[in-house]
Amino acid sequence: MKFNIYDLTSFNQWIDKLLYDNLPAFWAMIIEMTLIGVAFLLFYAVIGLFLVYAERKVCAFIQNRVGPNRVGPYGIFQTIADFIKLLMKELIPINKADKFLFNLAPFIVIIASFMAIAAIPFGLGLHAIDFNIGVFYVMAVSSLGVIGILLAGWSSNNKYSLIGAMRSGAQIVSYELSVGMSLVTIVILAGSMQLSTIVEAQRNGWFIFTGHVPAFIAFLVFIIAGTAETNRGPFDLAEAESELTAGFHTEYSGIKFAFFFLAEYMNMFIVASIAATIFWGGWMPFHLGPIFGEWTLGFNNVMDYIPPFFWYIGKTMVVIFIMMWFKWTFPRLRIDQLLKLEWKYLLPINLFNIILMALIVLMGWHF
Amino acid sequence: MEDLILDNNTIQEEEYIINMGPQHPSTHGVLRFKVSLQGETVLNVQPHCGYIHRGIEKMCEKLTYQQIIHLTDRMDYLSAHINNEAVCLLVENALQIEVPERVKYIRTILSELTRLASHQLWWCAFGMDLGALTTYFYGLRDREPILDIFEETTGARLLQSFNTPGGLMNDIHPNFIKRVKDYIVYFRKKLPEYDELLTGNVILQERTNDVGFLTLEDAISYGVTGPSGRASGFACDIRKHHPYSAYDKVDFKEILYTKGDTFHRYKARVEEMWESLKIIEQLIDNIPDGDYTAKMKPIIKLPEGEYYQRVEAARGEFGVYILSKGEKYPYRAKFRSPNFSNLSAINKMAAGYKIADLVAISGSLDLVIPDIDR
Amino acid sequence: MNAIIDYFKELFKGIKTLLTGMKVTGYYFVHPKSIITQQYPENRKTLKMFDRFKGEVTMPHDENNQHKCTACSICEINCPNGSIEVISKQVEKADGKMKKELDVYIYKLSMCTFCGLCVKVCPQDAIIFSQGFEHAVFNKEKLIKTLNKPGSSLKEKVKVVEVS
Amino acid sequence: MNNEHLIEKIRSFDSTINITQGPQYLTLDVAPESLSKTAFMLKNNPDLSFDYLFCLTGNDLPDAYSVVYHLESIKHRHCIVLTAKAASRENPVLDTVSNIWLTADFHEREVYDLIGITFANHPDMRRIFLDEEDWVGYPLRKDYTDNNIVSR
Repeated sequence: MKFNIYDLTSFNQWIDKLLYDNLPAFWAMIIEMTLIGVAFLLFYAVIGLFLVYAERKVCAFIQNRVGPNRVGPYGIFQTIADFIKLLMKELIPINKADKFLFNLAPFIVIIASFMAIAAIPFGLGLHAIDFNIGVFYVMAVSSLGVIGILLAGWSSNNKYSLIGAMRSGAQIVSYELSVGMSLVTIVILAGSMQLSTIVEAQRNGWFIFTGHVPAFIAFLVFIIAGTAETNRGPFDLAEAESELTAGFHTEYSGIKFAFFFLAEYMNMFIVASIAATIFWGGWMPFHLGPIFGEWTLGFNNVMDYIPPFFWYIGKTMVVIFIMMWFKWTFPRLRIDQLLKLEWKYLLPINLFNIILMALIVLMGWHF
Repeated sequence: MEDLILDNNTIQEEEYIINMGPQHPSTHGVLRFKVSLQGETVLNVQPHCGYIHRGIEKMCEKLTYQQIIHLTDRMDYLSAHINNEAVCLLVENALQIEVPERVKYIRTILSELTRLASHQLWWCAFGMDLGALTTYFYGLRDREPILDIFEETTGARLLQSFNTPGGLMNDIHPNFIKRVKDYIVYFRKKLPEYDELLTGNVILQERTNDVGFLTLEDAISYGVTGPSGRASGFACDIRKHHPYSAYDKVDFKEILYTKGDTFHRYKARVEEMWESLKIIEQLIDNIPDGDYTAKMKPIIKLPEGEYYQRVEAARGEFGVYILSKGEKYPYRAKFRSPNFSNLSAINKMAAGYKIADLVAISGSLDLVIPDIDR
Repeated sequence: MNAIIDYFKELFKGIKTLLTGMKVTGYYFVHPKSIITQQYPENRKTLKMFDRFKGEVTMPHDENNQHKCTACSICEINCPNGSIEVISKQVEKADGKMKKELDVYIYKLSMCTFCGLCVKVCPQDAIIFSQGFEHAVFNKEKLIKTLNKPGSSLKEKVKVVEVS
Repeated sequence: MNNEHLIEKIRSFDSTINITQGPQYLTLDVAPESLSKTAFMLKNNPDLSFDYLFCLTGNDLPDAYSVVYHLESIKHRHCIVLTAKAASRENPVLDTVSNIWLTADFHEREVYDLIGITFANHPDMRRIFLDEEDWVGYPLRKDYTDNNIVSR
């Protein structure tokens, strides 16, 4: 393998070796886990705060407004102020709620998103767990959040919440199919479910280019279904503030509400990360394949000077921006139309697309 | 509030009753719908109004005719100028005062600007009801110049009280004509954007087409007027059929559809914006010179009798009924507010559709709650 | 076959309408110049209300601390909300005649609906609307204002209108 | 159809009806017992077809409580005013017209709420604005008093 200046693998191995050499294996493992956990927590918080800010700014510009501009320069500390406010807010106890499940629900939602983020490769050597079933794991874990939403809706003992939770359940069960299928399309092309292998396979061109037509269709389907899975507009039926006031989190306040809020943004980040990783090569810089000729070598080298982490973040942000763009443009769908979109359009197209991709891989028609 | 306590005997086993409102984002104010649901399907909607009943009709019995006008502002605050006009026209007709032509023209232009501003705000709010949050800001952005025009001429942005019996409070501002002309040019460019963003959108089409039907017979019988009624084919435009002010001098189309679903109520309003622009364009260059008010006595006493005046407010027919005993206060004043009648048809429209459709239907009726409660 | 063609036609038509909508929002996203927000507290110095804006009722005083109000209380009669209260006093003039003069002119801003009738009917043009719009106060009592300044007097050569 | 024809037509159905020409509209005074019948006739007669009830007002007149119905025909574009006085002042009752014009449902509830005229056979005779349980009296009656009423 070619030497890469931004490869953090050796750094990680050095820390690993240092710990295991000097400490008993058990404690070394504990410290390692703690370190990774703290790093993820920090990353989680920073990304969460940033995404809230970004969403507010993006929607403000779309809507001819300035957006947050009071707290700090350009309002960059606005979300921190909001977060402090949410921390200090009273947690309103609901008399007739199922107390245990009511308190448990936000944690389930946030843990689900936390677990999913662990398997995502952020850069060369920045990869907490590299499963051989990485894609499968991320899909499975990220859909666990719906349990939290259902619990929240049910245990709030509020009619709006229950309707919202039920909608969310129907929605996620249906759209999980499309998310899975569209990823399977790429798994066929990549021949592996391991995320690191998938990224590595895109060294000579991202899958969205090498897989051309079926990969592009799969990408579109994934973006639509992924937006639906994160309960974001135009698929925000579970919250649907003009119909159900706030849907499943009507009764939540303070930090518990913040958990739902943060989890929603993190789910968006996870979906965008998967889209960037699977279709756009994750941290892999933009490379041109050898079919374009010898000169691409120089171009690829130039691209390599941009650190992989920035590639990854940049791609993810582009996907996130597209999702925000959706939300701030479209009206909300109705529940039957939501299901119609899935079962009448996305799923048949997806199934056809898998066959097409299989055919292309079989015949070697991809780049 | 006995209806908050649910009586188990009267409720069907499968029914699920939720209260939409009085504090709910889609009721646009303090209105409460008691909705019986079966799953997501609406079985029955019962509107409960009166949360902001202020007794305006009772207050009017102790106010002079000049003073009544500022209360009519506070009913349908989005068509404040038109409501003012109704009272003024009633007093003028009762006293048989001929107001100057200039006043008629200015009143008509201001009425149409009010209608435009009202329909713009409706467009924003309708988009919000359906979850397209961006429409709100585009609509308000385009409404702002109209409010500026109002502010410059009348001194207030929303509750203008610019009409007085016999004329206007003040002459139009010297900038008025130029500003209105500029605005028409500006808005003619922006209005197609509304269609691009929302009207053509496949999601909106799916959400509103074939939803919330109101037949012509029902529209007439329920007295659903304004764009909501005209979407069902109810030719109820007072401007056309009982012209007042300068409406007999302008050429405009009464937007009529026959289908009567939510989308056509939407479409009727958007098309009415174009018609309003047309009316203003015809009048703005031809405002005759003259006085801004007719000679009026300081104390107005209507001759004994019953008077009724109908005008076309932004949401439908607005009527003022005054029973005078020859004093300076009316003996009885009644306001026929368009929203009150429009609201009564909501059960007919929403029953059998989804709860999300109820939001779309009540949005398409463009309810203004103070107008219902009065 | 037609069904399949219709299926795709519907699909692409739908996608096209969605893209049309996204074009509009995208246009505004990349044109920050179209932002119309007014930065309110910062633009206080340049923010000018229209001349006719009905901010609050004020009584203009000239440089000699003189106003034009003759305490005829026509405004008080015309106010629909009772937000004006004119208290007059009898003053003995130099020539020995008793004359009605304004003592206190109370204006309750909290009750005012800005209908403009008081300003319109005033025969002396003694009260006008000022353009101030920042009415927020911490105490409701502060909204009850006395419009004539302390020690002010009636401007001379103003014909007094007597109202019985 | 002009007013003479209207009068003729209405007279041909009920010669006892009292028709006066008001400042704007023809006014029909109907006895409370024949209100329902007359209203039905006005709506369903093809020559009259008063299908649009655009205003329904309750009045507290010095001698009686009355209800004023403003009617328009969409087909013929003529208007008419129907008035009916409740017989008793203590317990004013009139027949409902909500089965003839559906909009009367809400308007009659409003009249019941504010003036206190009960409409017989109305499907849902409850107060519409004020609180059903603890509001005493009918505010638009001239003799209504309330501690909250302030006079200027």
